[in-house]
Amino acid sequence: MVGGYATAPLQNGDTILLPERIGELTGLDGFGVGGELLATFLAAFVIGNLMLAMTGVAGPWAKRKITAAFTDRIAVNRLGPGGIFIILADAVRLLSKELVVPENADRPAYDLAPIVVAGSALLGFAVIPMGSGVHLADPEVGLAYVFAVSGIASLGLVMAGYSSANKYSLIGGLRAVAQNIAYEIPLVVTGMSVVIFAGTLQMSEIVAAQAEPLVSFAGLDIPRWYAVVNPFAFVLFLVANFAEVGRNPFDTPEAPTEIVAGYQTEYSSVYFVLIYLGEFLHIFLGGGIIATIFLGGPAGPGPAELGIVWFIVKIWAIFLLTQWLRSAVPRVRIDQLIEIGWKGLLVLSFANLILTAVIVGVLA
Amino acid sequence: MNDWIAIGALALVGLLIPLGMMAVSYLLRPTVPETSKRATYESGEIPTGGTRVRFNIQYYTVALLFLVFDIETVLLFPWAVVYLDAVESDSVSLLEILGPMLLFVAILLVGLAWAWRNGAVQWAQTPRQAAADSDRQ
Amino acid sequence: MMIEALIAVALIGALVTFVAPNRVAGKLAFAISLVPAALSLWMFTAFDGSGNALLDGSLAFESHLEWIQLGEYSIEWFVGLDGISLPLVVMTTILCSLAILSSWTPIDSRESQFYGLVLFIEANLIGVFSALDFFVWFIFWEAVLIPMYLLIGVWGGPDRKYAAIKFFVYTNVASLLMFGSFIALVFGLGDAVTSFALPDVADAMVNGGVQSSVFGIDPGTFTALVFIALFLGFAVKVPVVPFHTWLPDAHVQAPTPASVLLAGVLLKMGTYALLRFNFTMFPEQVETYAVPIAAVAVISVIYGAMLALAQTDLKRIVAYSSVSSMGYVILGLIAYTQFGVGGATFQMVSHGLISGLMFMSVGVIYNVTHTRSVEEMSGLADRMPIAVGILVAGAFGYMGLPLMSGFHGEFTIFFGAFQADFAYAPLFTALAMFGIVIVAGYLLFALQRTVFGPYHLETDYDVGRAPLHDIAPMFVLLALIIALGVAPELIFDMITDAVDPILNGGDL
Amino acid sequence: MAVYQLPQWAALAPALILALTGLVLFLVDSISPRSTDRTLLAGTAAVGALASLGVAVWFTAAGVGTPTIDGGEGVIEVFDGQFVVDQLALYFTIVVTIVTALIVVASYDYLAGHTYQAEYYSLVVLASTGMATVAAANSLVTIFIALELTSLPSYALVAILKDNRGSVEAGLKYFLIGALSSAIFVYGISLVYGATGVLQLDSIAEVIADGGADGFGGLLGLGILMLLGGIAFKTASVPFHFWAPEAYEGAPAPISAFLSSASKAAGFVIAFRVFNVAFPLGEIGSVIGFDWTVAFVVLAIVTMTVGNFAAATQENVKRMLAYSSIGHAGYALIGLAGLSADGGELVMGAALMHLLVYGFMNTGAFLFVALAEHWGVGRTFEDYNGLSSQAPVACTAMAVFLFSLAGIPPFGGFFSKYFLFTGALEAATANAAMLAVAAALVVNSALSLYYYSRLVKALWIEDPPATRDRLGQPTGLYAAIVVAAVMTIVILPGFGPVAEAATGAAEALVN
Amino acid sequence: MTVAVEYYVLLSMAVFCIGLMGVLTRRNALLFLMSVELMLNAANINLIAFAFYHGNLTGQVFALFTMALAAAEVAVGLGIILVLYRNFRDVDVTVPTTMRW
Repeated sequence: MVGGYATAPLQNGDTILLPERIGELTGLDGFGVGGELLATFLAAFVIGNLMLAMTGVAGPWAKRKITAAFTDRIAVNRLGPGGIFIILADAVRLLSKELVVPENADRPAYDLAPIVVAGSALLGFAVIPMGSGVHLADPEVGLAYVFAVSGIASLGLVMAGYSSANKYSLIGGLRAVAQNIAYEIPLVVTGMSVVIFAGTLQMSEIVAAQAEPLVSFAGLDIPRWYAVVNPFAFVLFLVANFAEVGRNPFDTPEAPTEIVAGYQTEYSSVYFVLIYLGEFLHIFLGGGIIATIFLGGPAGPGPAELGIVWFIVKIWAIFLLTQWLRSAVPRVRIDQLIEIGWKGLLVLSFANLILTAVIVGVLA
Repeated sequence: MNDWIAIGALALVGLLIPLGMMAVSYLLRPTVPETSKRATYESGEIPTGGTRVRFNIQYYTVALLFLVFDIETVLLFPWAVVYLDAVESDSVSLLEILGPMLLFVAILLVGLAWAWRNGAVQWAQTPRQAAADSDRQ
Repeated sequence: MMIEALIAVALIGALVTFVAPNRVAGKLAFAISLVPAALSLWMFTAFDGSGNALLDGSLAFESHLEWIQLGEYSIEWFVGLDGISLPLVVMTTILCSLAILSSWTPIDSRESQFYGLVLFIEANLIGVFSALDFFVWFIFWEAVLIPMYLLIGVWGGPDRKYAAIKFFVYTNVASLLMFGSFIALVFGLGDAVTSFALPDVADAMVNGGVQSSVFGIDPGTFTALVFIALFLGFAVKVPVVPFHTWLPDAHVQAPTPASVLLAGVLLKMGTYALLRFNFTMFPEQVETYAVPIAAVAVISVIYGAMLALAQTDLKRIVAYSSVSSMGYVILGLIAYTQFGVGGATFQMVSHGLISGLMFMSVGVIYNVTHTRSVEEMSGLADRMPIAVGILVAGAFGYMGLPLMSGFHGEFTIFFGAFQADFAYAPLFTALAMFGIVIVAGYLLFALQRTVFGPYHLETDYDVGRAPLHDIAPMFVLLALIIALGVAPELIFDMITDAVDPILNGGDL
Repeated sequence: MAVYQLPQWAALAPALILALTGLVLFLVDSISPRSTDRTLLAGTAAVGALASLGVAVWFTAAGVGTPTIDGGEGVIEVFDGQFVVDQLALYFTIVVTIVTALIVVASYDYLAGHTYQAEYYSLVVLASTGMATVAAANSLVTIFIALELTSLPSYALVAILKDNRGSVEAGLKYFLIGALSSAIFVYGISLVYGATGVLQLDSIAEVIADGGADGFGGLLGLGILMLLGGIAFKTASVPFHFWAPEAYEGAPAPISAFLSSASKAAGFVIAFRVFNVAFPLGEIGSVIGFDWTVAFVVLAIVTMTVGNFAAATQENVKRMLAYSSIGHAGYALIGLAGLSADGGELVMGAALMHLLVYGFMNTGAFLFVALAEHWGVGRTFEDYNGLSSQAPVACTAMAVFLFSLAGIPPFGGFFSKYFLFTGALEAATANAAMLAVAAALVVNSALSLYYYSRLVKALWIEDPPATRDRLGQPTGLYAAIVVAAVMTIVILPGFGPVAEAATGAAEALVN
Repeated sequence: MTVAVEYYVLLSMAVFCIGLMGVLTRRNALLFLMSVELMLNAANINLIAFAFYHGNLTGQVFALFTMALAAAEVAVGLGIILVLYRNFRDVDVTVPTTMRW
């Protein structure tokens, strides 16, 4: 085992991660490997449920409220304060629906698809530092990892689309893939321009790199968030991200009024819930990535313990943005979408990369 | 504790939650067997034709294009990571660290330009283009 | 540089003719072919060599050129002439010109390619007779085959495909055998030779020979094997019974000029190679295997003559008769006396001229009668007196009448064979002499049937006088034959001068 | 000589020029996608190929690669020895570029009316870039990448006649076998890397010499065998030869020529370099327990026998040539089979010479088939009957190629084959099995003469069919064929320098 | 807690053999392609494991190149399979036997 290299991927950043934290709290770390494993699992469980809770809030309730607000209506308001308990009602309603499987759907692909969609989205959160020590793992290749796992979702989508044995589903699934691959590259290349600044792929490092102020005048200092440093990249990434998660104006894969509901046409009951959940998880994951690499992660005024709050604020802001666009911007056609991706964003992202590299090189 | 074990744990959770929900709904939901509702959904009409429709060839071309362009990012990542250190260290000149990437991207862009001009990323074609292309097929 | 000039002229001429339009090809080729002929005649007068080329004699028109230096062996461009090769070169050039001339009438399709190939053959033949490095020699040797293959195959008679393939396969297999064995020999000689120059090899063989065992075969056996392999390789070319079967087919099917070259020169390649390789480099083996070789020679003489006797096709008759004449040559070589070998060499030249003449006249007759069968014609004499006259003269030359070159050749061979000191030499000679009787028999028989008596022709074409460009070459040949018959010393002196070193084992 | 002033990487100029040409062609096509301006495209490609050929020749003349003792410039190492520009590299670059130039010129007519002109030419040029790079690659990494750069365009080129079932089928088979063999190749590389921990050829040799790989004999041996598999594919030799007949027959004839000459040469340069530099015979035997020459002896005999016997039974000319090219791969393998711990540069040099001569004669032969396809006379021996009466020049050239392939004087093939023969005999003193190889060489040559002369017979001696309309004289094809024929003949008198260069390269490699 | 290199080799060998079996038994061109990809990735496993073992980066870098080349190979291969389907209406590698065209 020669040199720093071989051991390098095993050592963590200086940040204390959630597993150890929980280990200390519960005293599980006294029980050797088994204890550690249990602690790790607990941590994962915590994060998983945190995300689940957020999507639960977002999906049935916040979404409706926001859309209603944009169209000047009052959405759900019967159950509980502001109708918050609609969440429970919806959960029960959806879970207790009959599961209708189309006659010539080919299983098990049809059954696996929802699990893949939901699970893959959840995986991404493993490496995202949410502040206040809510940070499951911090591998050196964090960013690449995030991009990788978020790519898995499109596999789930095409599985869903193909296995439902339905024209709309098929077209939807294909559209989803075409769209994902078209915008994957701009996304990654733009992310790369951030890596050029940070000089690392490790999430905690990237966040740390954004900590110190960029400029400070008149007492208040503008943090060195990469959204500020390189707004061009920020915008690019934002757009590409919307396309990735398939939100307006890029929601062609589902495109109600075009192809009934795209790949999820034939899904009902719990399967539908899972896919739905997966989509929202993806929105949040995208938000998480943006927040981490462009908005300084959990950074914000006040003590560091508030990190998680700031982080959640940030990702909710981005969620708000998606809903805003959903009600404000019309959908692009599939051909426009593809051509925007290949002829527009791809070129722009490369331009951004080269520009960043040159500027960084010249400044340094 | 190894990061990847933690990630594995999360994957486990990510698997358990859906399964759990499935289990729950399995307990809750009714089953009313009725063939008509299992028919392929085509807005309530009688399903016509096969469901494996032939779709635009462009889906393939775009996919092939993606294969190539996505892999090139793999080759760019290491460069991006070391770039800052390399620039700050005086051992290598800027050209040495920047040049190769520029060349690499330039070649890629030549490829993209070619694909672009030859309609690989062009989704819909006007009849005139189609006519012009027909001799190329 | 003279030899290079000869070859170059012929090669370039070949290229030019090949691309020339068909109308002019024949005349162009003839005009070109006159150049080497004239050159070689000049060389004949300017010849200043002495001794045998392989056994450190002084060469005429020698030229050396480093070619390839690879491993421990060097291959070089090495050509030169001595008393044996010069007459053959002269004969080649003259015969080629005459052959071209004589083919104006019969060749009526794709002329440019035909004459191009003929000139190409001429170039390679000159190379064969003048090359003194094994590789140069072998390349020319092989290069003769391809155009001849095409000549027979493209312009030949009805059965040409079979004949061409047979010729090609026989000769190529033979060359492969010969090539392999010679290379093996050079390797066997080890450090004694550092190049493939024939003089070096001959020198190493004559004094010393193979010392160490090669590939686990002891030197004696190895040398013997190589000797036999080489002999077989050349015997096919000569040809010697029983390897002669390709010859009649090739001759009968080949167009007249091709058979002229075939009989006149290509067969001499075989005997020439025998003389250069077997009979110069392997004195001991020659002694050892004298009897069987002599037997083979006599068998070819008698058997060839017998076969000729049985034929009715004029061309076949001449073809088989040349088998038996080659038998004389072998006999003279194996006699291994001055007169024997010298006579054999002389016979090569004279037979080249005579058989050329015979084939030409047969060709002329065929041109007008469109048949070669003895049965189908008679009494041609009064229709085409000149051609027939020359035919008769050539036939007499064949029979070895005095004042014709054939006489001197055969006489010296027999004379030498009688002196030969291997067992039963006189007996063999006597048998061979008996061959002459048969030759006379079939030739006279054929002539009597065809030329004399009342005129009659199965295939009734109107037979008129042959055109001048058919007759002229035959006159030239006849003149040469008679000249050599009257004054053999023209070439015989230089031949003997070149032959002696062989017999005295290299030292003069 | 101006070579001094240039930067190190400029030593790769031949390959770089080719790459640049390929990109330029792409740009041309991007600027006007619909254009089928054959003159411009073919011209560009030809100029590129010739330019890189010129540079390669110039480097050789300037003494790049020749040891400094002999007044040369010594071997130039590029990118920390990932590439070396030595005599071998330049020699094979020359071979490849010559073939490329011939192909491009010939394609000018063959592709008339074809839609994908620019793509075709740029793919050809890129493939030859890969070959030129292979020639200089000195590390398993660069070798593999260059190899793929050679293969991928070739796959596409074989299948470029999109609506021709034969072409597509050929492309599929070529691709499938190719992908398989490259997978095996890279797995072999990974095993060698596992055993030695390095991928640069000379460092591998050092590690082995220092006994660094002693523990991993089995791993290394297996790796070497797998490398052999990949090479066998590229050189179309047993056991990965069965793609060759299909691919060559189905592919457009110029591409068949390209694959069977240049691509094969590229495969051989890998074999020569890898096995000589990375696994020198002396040490390797003790580590992996066997000498790889054994494998090559077997491969050589089997390959040449299989190729020739199969060729003898063919009715389809292109297929016959394909099998015969397998046979020639067997001949060239002798160059490796004849190696021994102490030298053997003669036999290897002979193999190099054979590959050069082969580059001319085989390319020419396939180009004649291309001409026949251009005429549309058909593809079997019978269809070729009596072509000579209508196209004497081309048929003469074809006869030259065939006899040269058979190894008959007075053509270049004779010398290269002869030197292979003598080289084998010399090697026989060290390794008796080489006697069998030499014997196989002779037997196969004799056999090959049979089927080659069959074609000559068809061309020259058989009578043409009653109805065959006039045959055109496409300029490009004729030019390429005539040039190839002339070179095939001229190489014979000019064999001295060729032999010199080849043996020089071999010596630099072996010792 | 690190895994001994032998296990990686065993794993890669297993993957390689699975791929090989697929290549030998599958008749569908796409599955053939996947099997070949398996074999390539087996090599990648080896390279990375050995890079870990020898403690130098060569293997990892080479693994990157291998991936890139594998992708390029797939791109070309899919293209060929597309035209194959256009011509033969099938992607079964045993269907095209028209070599006597």
